[in-house]
Amino acid sequence: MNVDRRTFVKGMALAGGGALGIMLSPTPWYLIRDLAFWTQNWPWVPAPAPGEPSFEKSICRICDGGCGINVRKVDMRLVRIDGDKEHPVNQGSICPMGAAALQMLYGPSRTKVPLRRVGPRENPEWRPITWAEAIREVALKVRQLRAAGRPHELACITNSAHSTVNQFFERFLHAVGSRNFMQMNSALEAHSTVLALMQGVDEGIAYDIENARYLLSFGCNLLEGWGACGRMYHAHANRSAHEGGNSLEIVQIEPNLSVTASKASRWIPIKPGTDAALALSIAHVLISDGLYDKTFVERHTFGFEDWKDSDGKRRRGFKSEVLGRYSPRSVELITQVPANVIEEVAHEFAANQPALALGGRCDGSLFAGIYELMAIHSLNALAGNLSRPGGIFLQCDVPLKSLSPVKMDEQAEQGFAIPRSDGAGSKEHPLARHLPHNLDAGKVGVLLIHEVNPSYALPNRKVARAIFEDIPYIVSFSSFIDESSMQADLILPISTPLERWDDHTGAPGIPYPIYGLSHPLVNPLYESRNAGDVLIEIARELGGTIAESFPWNNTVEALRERAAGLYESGTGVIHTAEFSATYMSQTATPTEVKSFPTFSDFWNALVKNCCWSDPQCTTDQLEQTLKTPGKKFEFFSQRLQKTFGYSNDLECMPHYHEPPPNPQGFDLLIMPENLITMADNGLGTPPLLIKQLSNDVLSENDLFVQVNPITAMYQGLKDGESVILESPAGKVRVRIHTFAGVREGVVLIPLGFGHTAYDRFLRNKGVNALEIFDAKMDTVSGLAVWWAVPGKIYKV
Amino acid sequence: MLPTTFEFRWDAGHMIFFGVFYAVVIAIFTSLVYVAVKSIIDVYRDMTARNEANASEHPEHPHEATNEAVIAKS
Amino acid sequence: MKTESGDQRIARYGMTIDVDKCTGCGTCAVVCHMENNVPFTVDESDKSRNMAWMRIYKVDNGLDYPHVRVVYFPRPCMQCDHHTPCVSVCPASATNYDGLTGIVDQINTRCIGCRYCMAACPYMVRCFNWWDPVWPKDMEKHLNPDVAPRMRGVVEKCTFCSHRYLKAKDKAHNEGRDYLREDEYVPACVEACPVGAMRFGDLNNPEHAVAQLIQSPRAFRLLENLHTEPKVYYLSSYEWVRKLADNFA
Amino acid sequence: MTSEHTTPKLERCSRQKFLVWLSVWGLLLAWGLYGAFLCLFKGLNQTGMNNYFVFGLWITVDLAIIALGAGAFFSGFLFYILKVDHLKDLIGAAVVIGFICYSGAIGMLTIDIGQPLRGYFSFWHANVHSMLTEVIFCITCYLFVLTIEFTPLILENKRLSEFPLFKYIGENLHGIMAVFALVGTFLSFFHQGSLGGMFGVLFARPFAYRTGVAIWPWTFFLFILSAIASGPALTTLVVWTTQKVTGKQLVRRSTLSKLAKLSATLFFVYLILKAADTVYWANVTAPQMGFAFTRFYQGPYGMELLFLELFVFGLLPAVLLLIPKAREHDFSLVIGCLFICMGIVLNRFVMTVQTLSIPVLPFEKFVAYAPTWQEWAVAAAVLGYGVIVYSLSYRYLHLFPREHELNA
Repeated sequence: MNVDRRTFVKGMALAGGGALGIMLSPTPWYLIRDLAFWTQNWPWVPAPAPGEPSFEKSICRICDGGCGINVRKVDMRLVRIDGDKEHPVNQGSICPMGAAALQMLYGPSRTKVPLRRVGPRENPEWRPITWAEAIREVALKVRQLRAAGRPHELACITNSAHSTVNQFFERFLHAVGSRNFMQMNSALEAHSTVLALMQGVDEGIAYDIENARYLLSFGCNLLEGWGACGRMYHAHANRSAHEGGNSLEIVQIEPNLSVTASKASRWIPIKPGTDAALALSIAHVLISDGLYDKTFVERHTFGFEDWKDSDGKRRRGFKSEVLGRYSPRSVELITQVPANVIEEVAHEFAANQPALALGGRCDGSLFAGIYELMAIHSLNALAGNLSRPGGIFLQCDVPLKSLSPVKMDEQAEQGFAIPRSDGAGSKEHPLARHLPHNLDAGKVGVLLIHEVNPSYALPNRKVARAIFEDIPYIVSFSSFIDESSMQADLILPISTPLERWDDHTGAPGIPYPIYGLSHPLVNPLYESRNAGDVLIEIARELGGTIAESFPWNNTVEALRERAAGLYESGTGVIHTAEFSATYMSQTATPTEVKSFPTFSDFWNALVKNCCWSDPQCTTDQLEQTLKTPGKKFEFFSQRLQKTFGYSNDLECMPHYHEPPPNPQGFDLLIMPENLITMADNGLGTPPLLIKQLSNDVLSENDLFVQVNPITAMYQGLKDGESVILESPAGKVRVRIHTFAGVREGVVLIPLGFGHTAYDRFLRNKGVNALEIFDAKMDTVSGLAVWWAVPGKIYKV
Repeated sequence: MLPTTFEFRWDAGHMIFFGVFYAVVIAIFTSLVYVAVKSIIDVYRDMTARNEANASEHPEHPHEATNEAVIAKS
Repeated sequence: MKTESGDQRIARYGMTIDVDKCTGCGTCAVVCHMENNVPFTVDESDKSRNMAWMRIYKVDNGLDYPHVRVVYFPRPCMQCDHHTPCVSVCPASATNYDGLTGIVDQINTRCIGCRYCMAACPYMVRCFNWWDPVWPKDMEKHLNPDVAPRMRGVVEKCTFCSHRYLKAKDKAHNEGRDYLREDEYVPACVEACPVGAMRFGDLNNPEHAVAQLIQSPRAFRLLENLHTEPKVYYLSSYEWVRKLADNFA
Repeated sequence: MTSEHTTPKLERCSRQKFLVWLSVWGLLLAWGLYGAFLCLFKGLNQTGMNNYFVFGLWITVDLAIIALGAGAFFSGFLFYILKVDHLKDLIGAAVVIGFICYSGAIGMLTIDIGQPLRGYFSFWHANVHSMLTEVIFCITCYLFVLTIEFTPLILENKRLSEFPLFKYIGENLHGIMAVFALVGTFLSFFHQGSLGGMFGVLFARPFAYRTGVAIWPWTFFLFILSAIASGPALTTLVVWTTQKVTGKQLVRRSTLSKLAKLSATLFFVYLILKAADTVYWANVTAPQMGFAFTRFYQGPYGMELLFLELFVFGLLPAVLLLIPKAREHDFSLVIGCLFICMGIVLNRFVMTVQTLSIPVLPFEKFVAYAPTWQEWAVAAAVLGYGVIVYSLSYRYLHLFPREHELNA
């Protein structure tokens, strides 16, 4: 090597200097620092924009509960929903579904523009059209029906809410000339039938749970969506809260250990479907031990003692019937509830007045038959708990101004004379008002579906299929791409409740009148519109008396017009709230309606605070709640006898009758399970709720049904195994999860899964349990009966 | 690593840990600097010697210190 | 916070959860995840990888029908006191114990994703971002601006909604107060619990409900034998529930 | 200082043959690099790890190879400080193996953390109370030291030593190698210990937690001891394998035997302490935390692992290699060393993965872990990388000073 000194020194200086220079320069340090900064601000991680925070009130419309909510806004973004502490229904409590409602509002399954279907229903393609086109198209279809002389073939299925928009739909059908306005059956509808039969009233039932001390719940999932969820939660929160005040005991009579059963003071496991026998046996103990309200029964009831009819014939009364047939010992054999337990419960029920007996399984909509609910309700009468604090009330009317009468032309009159296509009010179902699950699809030409999903949620699957196979033209008014929209011919994007004007009367089961009014908290996303506004436009397009029946420019005008009734009644209060811009802080004072100087002031306060209520107005007089011809509570329903002409006395009185035996080979009983985290009425479930599901409810896309470990053992099945669950109506593929809280022989299948529409977070997860429930129609009320179905289970 | 860093709190743990750490780092670096300096000096010395040898007109004669390299080559 | 005299009020924020009241409805978890921008994926049934600051465990007493009973344990971060398993192990000081509030916070932008803290935590409260968080396009609108969404590769966990503490503190400061009222700083879950099963407050302040509740014989904590000193207390009247919390030891 | 050794020409296989050999391992490396790329680009969802198994295959391999790489520091310590002369035969190989193990481990750690670009935060925002901080500081420094120890080996290469500067640097480094050996020993001692401490300090994980002295749990010391016991075992194995592959005698047979004896003796001592630790932990530590010892083994990783660790891969090889005759037989020597190495791998697996599989919270269940191909690929890449570096070192450097003499 020949390196001279100069070269060497140069080389060294260069290399050393260079290295040192780079190390001393900030370059490498800046580089690693900036790389780290970059990872902290990755452009693909969203950065929520800051903004001015504010709070606004609204009404939750996820279900019909009508809970009040506070919505936190950041500029025009809605970021959070809390319960409204001042709202009379929920007093701050809110269910997870309500808390996650923003995920539906902003979710990917929203309908965005009016869509017209091209191609067959099985394999639809959707073409965006303008609102003008859509409205013209609907008007054209209606016009064609009318031109063909078949205006009665226009039908509508809408949700069960008491709202002005629903009145608009009814009105629209009326003006066109059709009676076929159908609301999905609400959870407490069967109870109204019971009231009609035993108390002769048409109003909904109301329970004064806040003042009761003892709830005898026959399978009501009080904490899983029964009634207004927020209200039940609030009641649960206060069960033992008040020192010296009312503490509320809940006795849960249910075959399986539900959430309510596990939170109840006492869980009484019962053989499925025998609730009526147990209720009557409790009545037996109350009567035989003299624990019932003798004054009330003597003065205000009919058919308790044996009685003579107008022909002078001797008839057996409720007392003889119950004492004769429902002794705890004999009922023990039916219900498998020990006789001493029956006696204990009856004594507790009598001792802890005011006590309520509640019926209606799951969310209240499931029952074995009207007689079962009558048997349960007769306990309330024996306790004399009608129109008493802590007892049974009626839902009060909200003093809204009624809309002007519908104008009908000749065609409309002709159409309106033709009976309904769902059989409600007919000779077969004289007590029913809406029977969408009994719709004769062949008699419908144009169907409007509004905010419901019958394709998914109608308990009668044959009818559900027929509707979408046989009806030539279906319009879906929907905020979401649900199963029914996917099979419709025209999808009209409807604003969600947080983007629109809407109202809601009568929270379920609440004894005093409540009116909820909601206003848009944000401008409608996308091109969605208020269904009421769309109907007004369609009516205008149709012209004539139909347009005259809708004299308003938009829905708000009608709402305002109706609210004038509240102001004029001069009763009730509005909780006027002032928000401060931090969490929690909110002060509200009830302002009496009387104190508003003008209607305009009242209206502004109502819009801002969303709720009018009148806690003073309850049906606390017996004459308000007992409207049978004799002004008495009827253990023997004369209306039932009159309507159906029953010859057998038993058919007019609460009684238990043994269900028919299971078909050959079906040795299990499949029962539906309500999960508070899943919307089971066909609405979508937001992703954050699906996150809450345990992985023994849903694993990847497999739904789990629950069985007792002993059942699994007898069937030769292991926990987690894939099985076929079959009923006479169909079969589904599920996996099993063994849980000791399920009664032997019972398979518990959760509702709300198996969607084929909506977004990727919900679609194709599990199976729709309704596919295997073979809904029967209750002979008396016409309502769907599907509390259980015989089944079998075997390995795949 | 440096006391100037955000949220830095001195406690005994830091003193011990960083004391030992810096001791190690200093030990390593002083050794390296020593090696580097010594090597440069060695080379420099070689070159000086060779230049002197060149100056004394014995250009082909390899210097003692580079013996090994020559052996390795062979 | 400093008072005018210069001494510091040391709070130990804690929570009580009444297991007997909890119905496992999940509202706490939903609002927690809304409040803290916790992401979700298409398959949320993979509990080994999903993100949940608040997880609700359903537990039964192991007996047969009809003696079986169920309780629900909502599980936020236990906010272990003093001897905090996760804080001492983090090599990058990305999780810290705040001396003034007792809150164990997580600095997500400092986390290097080594997951040692997750190994240290016996309560499984920590989640690693295995994926980049993704919200469907419009769903980004409901994100809370008070909490920055995290990036993939970092660990996150419940912070007792410490951003709410900072807000409340600022507000109190503006009003010239050196203390917070009991209802001023409450995490989202406690605020939302529809059945009133959860309470929150300063365990050092005898006037706060939680400070009284933890004295109750119904009060217990999870895994007390480990001496992690959680500041989340549970309440139950059932002995099996209390024993279960310590693995029946 | 004058160099005592001369550098005779190395006899190596043909370039073609060598390239084929390299490309086989290169493929493995490439596969691993692809896996690593996926993990860095798409995130750690590519692995089989989850919120239960926050550590998986990689940490097991990391811990194991760091322990097995301890041959470098321990041989260095014995050779440079305690002047155990016969280790000169293979000190070079030990350093290369150590370098491979440590650089491989650090490479894997970089992929293992979720935010590699922020990795330096553990220096910048160091939490000195964390055992992991100690590990990171020490292994980074020690890798630096190993690089320094490796440098003179490289600079001895005849082409490189043509440059006088390189030659002198090599010589001078060699001259003060004792300093680096000492620093390396100190660093190694602490990070081997801290790796054990990492799990021993998890006081909320009853399976891993151990009591100890001051801030150091017993596992701190057990890890050091097991590392210095297994390091020589790996060195023995690698040298033996090199001899088999190249068909050459590279070190004296007695050196291998001595090394194996050293390994076995240390391993035996380790086992005694480990047994004592296990007994104390099972009867005192764990019960105090509310956990019956047997409960830990009711999951997918059962009591058989403990049996394997203590006996099959513990006592068996230790006793075997303590028998002089057995050490003389290649078969028993290799089996003994291999079992010791496997015992260490198993121990590191148990301390990491099994710890995480055991539910502590009463609501959780035992979980099992399965790595994805990406994890296997990255782990295999370390092997590929190691073989390549080692082969290159063997081909071009004087790893075995006695090679010429023994093959003359």
